[in-house]
Amino acid sequence: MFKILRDLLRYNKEFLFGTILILIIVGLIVSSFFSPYDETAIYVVIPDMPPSAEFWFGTTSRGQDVFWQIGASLRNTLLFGIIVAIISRLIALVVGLVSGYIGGRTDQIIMGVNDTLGALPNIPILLLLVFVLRDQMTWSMLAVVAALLGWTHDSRLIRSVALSLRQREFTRHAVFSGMRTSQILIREHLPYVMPIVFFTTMNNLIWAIGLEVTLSILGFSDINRPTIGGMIYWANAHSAMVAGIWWWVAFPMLFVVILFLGLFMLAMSVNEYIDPRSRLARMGA
Amino acid sequence: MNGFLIYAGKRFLQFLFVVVTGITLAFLIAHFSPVDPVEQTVSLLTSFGSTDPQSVEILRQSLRELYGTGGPLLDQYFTFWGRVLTGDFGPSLSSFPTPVMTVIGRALPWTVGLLTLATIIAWIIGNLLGALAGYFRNSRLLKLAGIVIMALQPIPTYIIGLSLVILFGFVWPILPISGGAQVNLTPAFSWAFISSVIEHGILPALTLVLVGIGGWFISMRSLVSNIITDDHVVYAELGGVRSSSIFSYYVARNAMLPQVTGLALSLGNVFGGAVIVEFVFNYPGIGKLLISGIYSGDYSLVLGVTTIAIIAVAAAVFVIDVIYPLIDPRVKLG
Amino acid sequence: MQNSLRKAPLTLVENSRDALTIDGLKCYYVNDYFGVRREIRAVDDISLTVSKNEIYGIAGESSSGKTSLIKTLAGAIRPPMRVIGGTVNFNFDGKPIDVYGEPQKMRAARWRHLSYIMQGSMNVLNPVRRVKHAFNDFASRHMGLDQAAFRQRVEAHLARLHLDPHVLEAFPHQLSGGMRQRLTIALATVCEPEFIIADEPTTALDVLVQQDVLALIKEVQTRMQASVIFVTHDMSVHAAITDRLAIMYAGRLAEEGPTQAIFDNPQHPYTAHLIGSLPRIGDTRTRKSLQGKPPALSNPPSGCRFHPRCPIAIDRCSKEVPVMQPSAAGGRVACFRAGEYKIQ
Amino acid sequence: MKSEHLLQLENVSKFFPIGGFFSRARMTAVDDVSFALASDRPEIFTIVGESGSGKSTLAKMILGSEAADRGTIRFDGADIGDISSRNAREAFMTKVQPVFQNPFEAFNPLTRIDEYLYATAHRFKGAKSRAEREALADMSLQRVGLSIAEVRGRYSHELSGGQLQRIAVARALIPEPKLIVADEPVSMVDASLRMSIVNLFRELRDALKVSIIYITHDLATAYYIADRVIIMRKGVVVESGEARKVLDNPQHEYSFALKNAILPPDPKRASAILCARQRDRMSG
Amino acid sequence: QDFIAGIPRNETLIIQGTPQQNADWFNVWAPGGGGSANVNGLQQLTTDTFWFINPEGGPDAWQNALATEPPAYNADFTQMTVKLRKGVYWSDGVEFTSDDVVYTVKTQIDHPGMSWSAPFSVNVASVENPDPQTVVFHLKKPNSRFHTLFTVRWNAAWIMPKHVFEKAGDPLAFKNNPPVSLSAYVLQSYDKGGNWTIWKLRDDWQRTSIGMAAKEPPQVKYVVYRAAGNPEARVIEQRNHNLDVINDMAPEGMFAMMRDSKSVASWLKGFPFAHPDPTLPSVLLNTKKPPFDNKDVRWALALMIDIRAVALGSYRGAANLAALATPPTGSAPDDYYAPMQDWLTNFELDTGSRKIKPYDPNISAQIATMVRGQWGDQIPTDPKQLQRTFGFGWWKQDVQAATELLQKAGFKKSGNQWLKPDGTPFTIRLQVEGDAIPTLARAGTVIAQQWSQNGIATKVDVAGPTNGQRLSTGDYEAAIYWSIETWGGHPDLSFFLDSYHSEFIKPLGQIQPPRNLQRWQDPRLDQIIAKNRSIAFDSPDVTKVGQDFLKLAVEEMPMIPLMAYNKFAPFDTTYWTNYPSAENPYSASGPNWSNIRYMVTGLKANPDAPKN
Ligand SMILES: Nc1ncnc2c1ncn2[C@@H]1O[C@H](COP(=O)(O)OP(=O)(O)OP(=O)(O)O)[C@@H](O)[C@H]1O
Ligand SMILES: Nc1ncnc2c1ncn2[C@@H]1O[C@H](COP(=O)(O)OP(=O)(O)OP(=O)(O)O)[C@@H](O)[C@H]1O
Ligand SMILES: [Mg+2]
Ligand SMILES: [Mg+2]
Repeated sequence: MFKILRDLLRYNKEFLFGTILILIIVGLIVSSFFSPYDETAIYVVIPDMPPSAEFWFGTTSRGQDVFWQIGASLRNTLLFGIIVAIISRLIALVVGLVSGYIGGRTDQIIMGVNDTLGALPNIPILLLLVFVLRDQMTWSMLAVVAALLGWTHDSRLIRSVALSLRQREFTRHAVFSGMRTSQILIREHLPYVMPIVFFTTMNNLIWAIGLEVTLSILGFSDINRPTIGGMIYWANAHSAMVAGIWWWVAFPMLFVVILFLGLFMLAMSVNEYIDPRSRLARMGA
Repeated sequence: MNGFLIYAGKRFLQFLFVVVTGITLAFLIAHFSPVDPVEQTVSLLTSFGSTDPQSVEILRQSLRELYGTGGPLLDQYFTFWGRVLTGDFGPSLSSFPTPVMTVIGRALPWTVGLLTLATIIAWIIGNLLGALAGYFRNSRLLKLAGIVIMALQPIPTYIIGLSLVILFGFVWPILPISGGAQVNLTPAFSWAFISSVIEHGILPALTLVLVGIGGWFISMRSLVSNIITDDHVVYAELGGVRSSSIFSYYVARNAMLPQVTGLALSLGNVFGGAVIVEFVFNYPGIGKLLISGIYSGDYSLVLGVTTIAIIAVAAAVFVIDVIYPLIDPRVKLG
Repeated sequence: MQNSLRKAPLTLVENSRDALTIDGLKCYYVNDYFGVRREIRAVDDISLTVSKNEIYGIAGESSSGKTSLIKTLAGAIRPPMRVIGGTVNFNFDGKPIDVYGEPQKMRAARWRHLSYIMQGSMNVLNPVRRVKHAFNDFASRHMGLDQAAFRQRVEAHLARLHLDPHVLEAFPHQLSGGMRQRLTIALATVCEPEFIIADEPTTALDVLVQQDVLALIKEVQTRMQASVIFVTHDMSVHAAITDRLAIMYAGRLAEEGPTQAIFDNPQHPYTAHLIGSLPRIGDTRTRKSLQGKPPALSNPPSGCRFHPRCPIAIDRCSKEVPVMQPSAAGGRVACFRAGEYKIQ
Repeated sequence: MKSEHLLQLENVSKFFPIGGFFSRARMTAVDDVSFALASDRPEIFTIVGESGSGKSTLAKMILGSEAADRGTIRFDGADIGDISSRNAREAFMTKVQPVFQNPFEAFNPLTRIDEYLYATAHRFKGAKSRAEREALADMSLQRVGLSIAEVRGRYSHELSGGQLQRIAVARALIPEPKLIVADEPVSMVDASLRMSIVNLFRELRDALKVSIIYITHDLATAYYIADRVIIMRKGVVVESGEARKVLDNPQHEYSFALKNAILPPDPKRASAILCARQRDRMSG
Repeated sequence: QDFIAGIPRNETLIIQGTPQQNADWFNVWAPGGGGSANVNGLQQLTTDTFWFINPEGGPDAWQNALATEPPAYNADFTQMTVKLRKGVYWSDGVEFTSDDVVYTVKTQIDHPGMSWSAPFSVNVASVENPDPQTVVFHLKKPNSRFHTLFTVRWNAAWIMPKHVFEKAGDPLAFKNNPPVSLSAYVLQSYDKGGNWTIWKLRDDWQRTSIGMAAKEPPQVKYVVYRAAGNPEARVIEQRNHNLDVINDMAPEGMFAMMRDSKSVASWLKGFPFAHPDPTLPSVLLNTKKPPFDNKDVRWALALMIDIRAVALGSYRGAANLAALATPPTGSAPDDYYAPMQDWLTNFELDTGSRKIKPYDPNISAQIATMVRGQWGDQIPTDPKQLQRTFGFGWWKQDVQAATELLQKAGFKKSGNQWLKPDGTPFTIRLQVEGDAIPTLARAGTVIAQQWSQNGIATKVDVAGPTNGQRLSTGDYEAAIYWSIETWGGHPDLSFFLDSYHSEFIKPLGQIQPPRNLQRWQDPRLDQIIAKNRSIAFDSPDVTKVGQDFLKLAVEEMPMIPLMAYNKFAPFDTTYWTNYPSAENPYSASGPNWSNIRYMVTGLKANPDAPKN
């Protein structure tokens, strides 16, 4: 594991750069645990201060230090995104691999259900659900719901790879070798879909975070919890953009962009690393 | 022909399945909405006036009868299907008694027009740049474009929209920032109206395009970088075929096919509305309608919008499935 | 990478009978994956010449570097492949072209003078365009004909190959493998080039179709008096079609000579083994198979690359690299004990 | 139930739907094929035929990976179409094992080779401990002239095609099957290694009394090792019988054409055949 | 290109409206019509009824519209006679008469579901019109406030055009498009998409009640109601002179406008610029849910609040504090706040261990001092004026007293968390509506923080559109909303007070009729209400009864009044001047108020406006 990291860092510029960007984010997130202020507390500093030596990223009209807010917000937003991504990836993997492996009628039925869910317009359904469940809709619940809506496309991608793997001789060979289905799926097929999984994770994260922001802006989220969407929500409630408090919006956005550029670069380089083709080339095949 | 019909028939069944399940789901969710449309109307009618409690109770009773919101769920469900099949979702409860279809019908052209155009533009630009970036991997300019697009992609729609509003409405006020067309223009096939619609559409469309380009760009770039290692491309290069032909006929064209599917799907999604963009630009579209429907507990309206969205996506999938074998010469029916 | 090549001294091929001269050609795959750098020496110091109006065969087991050699000749270098050294000179119509020194000229010569049938050439046609476009793209600019005349020419050419003109309107997937193979041959020959490079053009085909295709290539070659490099691992095919034959082993030439001589009197132990182990109908004698495993080109054995598997290897074989030298059978061979190994 | 036939095919057919987007035609991949292998006398039974003649389809049906659309396939007297439970399927697999065409494809390049051997030993021979599995694998490998030491921890790219194919055979031998179905086992193996596999089949038949269905389009190797042969064309068996007899003296015109199309590894005769062919083309 | 096609900009007033989902529906008497939250000018510019009250108060607060004089009741308030104006015409040329009034009442009684059907059915036994200018209502039971049904504060029962509706069939399904106008403007055109509606001055505007009252001809020829999008867009539109009247915005936006734009006018010339609405944002405590049924707990919560922080957090200090349960706007400062200062200052609260005087008359002055740093001489120094902008006083934050009160109520403190008498932690969910009223959401977060800091873990709950429903079903613990609204221009509190009677209180879970959302029940309260019902609207006793109510509300603290609802509503003076202001409060100015018609007709064209 350590060696892989070292290799990646040493030989892959993208990975290095991505790591640096992500380290910035991680640094912010970690530092948020040492924040001098309670992350939900308001009017703890002078409001509306532009960026300065004392307040690096300025302060909000709610008297919060943007720097510490961003740390906490990134943490919460990212946590949300990651949970969505993990759950939806797991579903997509199971559905895609199983459906592709079994094939035939079962595959058709699974994909029928898959497409049905995929055809449901996400935003309306989600808004409805958030609205209906309002009180019960904690952020973790929301993450689960979002995850349930965000996997169908990716499971289809995974399935198409699985379907072609099913045709390959090594799969048949594995069957006749007496390997169990779970073993075949996890040990034999999984490595081939990992690049897709990584790539779609990126998109899923972007989507999830976008969702968080959208819901916040439409006023559907928990305003007590600092998140990126929450910051924008409050900035809106204080007309920050027209009042000239640009730093309240600009810095969160800057770090979202940094986060995604970093994630994207990491995903790209890790993808290359775990891509079976590249792996084989390294193994000397 | 027979085989095609059977194939198309199967797809059609799937289409029906998708639509029925989707609508049922939406129906159930919408009916568990905690907002009671009657209460919304009551509170609207009483919020500013001096109304004595007894009258309010009477008003509530009569509205309940008027809206017909009582009755067991199953009955409502079947009634609802009856309505769906006749394309009539009944009266909108928040715009009583105007039919939901009329309300939607007014918003639909705006959303569809804006989103269709923006989707197509984003698709074209994203794919073109993506294809170029995938093909000319060493071009500095294209690399830069790639980075800009990558950086743009994670920015939430709202922020992009708002930035454009501030930029082109405030800092350099050259474009209208709100509404679908100039005030007091009657919709007509006149240049005045059309140009005004276009002018008002620029910023929302630009937002959608900026948001939409990234996805197309990335997928196209990776498609192209795979395709350029394909034998037929390598061979054409060895055959001295002109770069421009290779790019357009050998690379782009092959990469295009999956993207066409994607385009159809996103066009299907158009009916879901661009909630945030319409919200930011006060665009008189279906996304705004949906939000206000949800807010007012007008489930007839919400269901109407959702149903149309579901049907549209399912139809897009269906059409693509049926047409795909015709546009991609390689596809055989399995 | 072309810049790094030293400018080749212009070997005077003018007026000579040689259509192609290769000198000390080295071509490696250089991979760099996360610090693991690997050089695969797929073509390692190969020199040979091909004459006009000759079918020159290249044989060798899988991964011995046949395709790599051919790609190098055709100037089809794509990363991670890199030309490390050596020269490749064609002689078209008395006009010499240094493949790596004169890329412009080379580009102009493609399809006009030199055409190439890739390995797996059933898949080289663009799957989403009709076949006729391929002819337009590849050939029409060399012909200087208007559309109608060009079309006529192509149809006439196809007719010679027993292909119906309507295949031009088809998509590749609508044609059978044999037809596609014939089409690529038609495509490669329509400009009547003087030099054709063909990599395993018959391997994926039925025996019956294979014969057709071979006959076709032979026919085209004869008519155009062209030079052909023909690569396959199928010795029977070489026997049927080539004039001269080179045997490759692990990126190097092991032996070269007139086809008949190679079959009759193989000099290199590897060649001898190859020829000896071919099963024939009507012959059920037990044949010994060659032991061991082909060497990894990323880490080839020292000295003669065959020595770990060679039944008659001596000490010297593992230390010194044998060079190609004229052999008793009228060709060249790279072996210290040439001609000594006979298969029972 | 003991049967006199190890394997018995009766009028087996298989159809595939084909499109042609606008057609609903189906093609007959295997058409009314019948033959039987005796249970007491092991033999190498060869199926030859050009590409697409239905050989692989037939092999898949015998292995139970595809169901026959018509006719019955019996193994040891039991209809393999009736195998449905997991256990029955496993029991069947201990008796019938495949060897695939492309040794590089048959082993997942990302999986260690020995895993296949251990999995087979574990599943079909009930080998619990690692040592037991290794022992079983080694025993089998020894039969094909290899040893576990050469294989342990290796990946497919670290071995030659011939070695891999022998390992594949060794793996198939672990459950001590009665029948091995080898679909073109040498077509992807280098000429120089080919003979080692073919020779191995002969040894297995003689030493282990395993019957082998050897599928190939290479008439020369078929001639070299087969006891019996059937020649297939477009799903139909056009000729069958004792191998040498059929190949020395083909009766059916297709078999004849096939035999004649083979180019001998001999420049004079080969170019003569080619010239003849060329003349045919000119005239035809 | 002009912002508006085909209409001269300098004859046009552009007002912020709301998007019309149902744009071609102009039947204000049926649900879904412009009478509700759909603000498009319909009820603001075309309808009319008997009387208007200017919420800003003043000597002319009572305005006769269709009536020529105030209502005449009989002695026991069972009969009301109204005299109508002569010479008022509908915009289609038909004369307005008492027939229209009778028709309006009868039709609505006959059609439940129409907007004013319910109150008519409850109150009216019969209605007759002895002559075209007289209407007599016979009431089912005595009601001294029956005329308020026809008295516009924001809206009221509008008179229907009999000649139109007679022919229309079902009045609930009738679109009334185009609407016939009884006031000075008529429909010019509208957007089917609902983004704008344009009204035009009637040629015969003199033949309306407002025309007869006007001193000069109205200068605004066209009124455009347009949906101008989100708050940022509105600010930008006004800066681009495409929106003359904005309804409400965040204080920061307003301050930015005042700072950056020369052409903006506001209610108050200097800070805080805002217009105080006659509504009273308060912390509503659900008195039917323990422990909020305990007066000591309610008082403890009030004393934990530092109102200065709330004022700064919600309004950046621009708040008009209210210690009494009536908005400190319109005539209330004169009627109630000023006279009751002494009482407030001497008010004593028993904390269980001692008596304290919680009122601090100087708090608003302190806030003024705090913001003076930023706004300098914009902040008045004259104490009297200070009271009008920042309010009088409020309760001084007194955590110690709160602690004593909680202890008196049997609460215990464990660490920094109060435990209820049953030993469970005392936590509160403080409900706010959210985006729709951002300043209150902001106040909520500040109060929640203060309560939490003082040992009562409080979470802010954004209820969004479910707010109204949850308030009325009692599905909340504490909420920031208003349960008190007044006429503004009149001391009578019946506007809300009548509905506070215990006869209307429903158990939790059932829907509580509007206003008494905290379900406050008290026999003393019922007595006060009964008293108020029995005296006439203009009786001098009204103020006295009002004061009794306010005192009771202070003692019981069923809701904690915070401040007036300050509305930040900037006007653009590029084209129009003479907007109402604190100095010249001649009319209400909110776009959704029907009283805005007096502003529309009172505006003056700016002579310096750009020509077009
Ligand atoms: N793109 C590549 N990257 C790295 N190594 C390669 C690449 N292509 C080929 N090689 C390696 O180069 C060596 C020679 O390959 P080449 O394709 O020239 O062999 P060949 O003789 O044509 O084999 P075959 O008969 O299978 O076509 C092999 O070891 C192969 O693995
Ligand atoms: N799953 C399938 N679906 C449709 N057609 C199939 C399928 N499998 C095989 N076929 C068709 O059945 C015919 C017989 O195929 P099969 O693979 O058995 O031939 P083969 O003799 O093994 O050929 P080869 O020598 O190329 O391996 C072919 O025409 C093939 O296209
Ligand atoms: Mg090759
Ligand atoms: Mg096969």
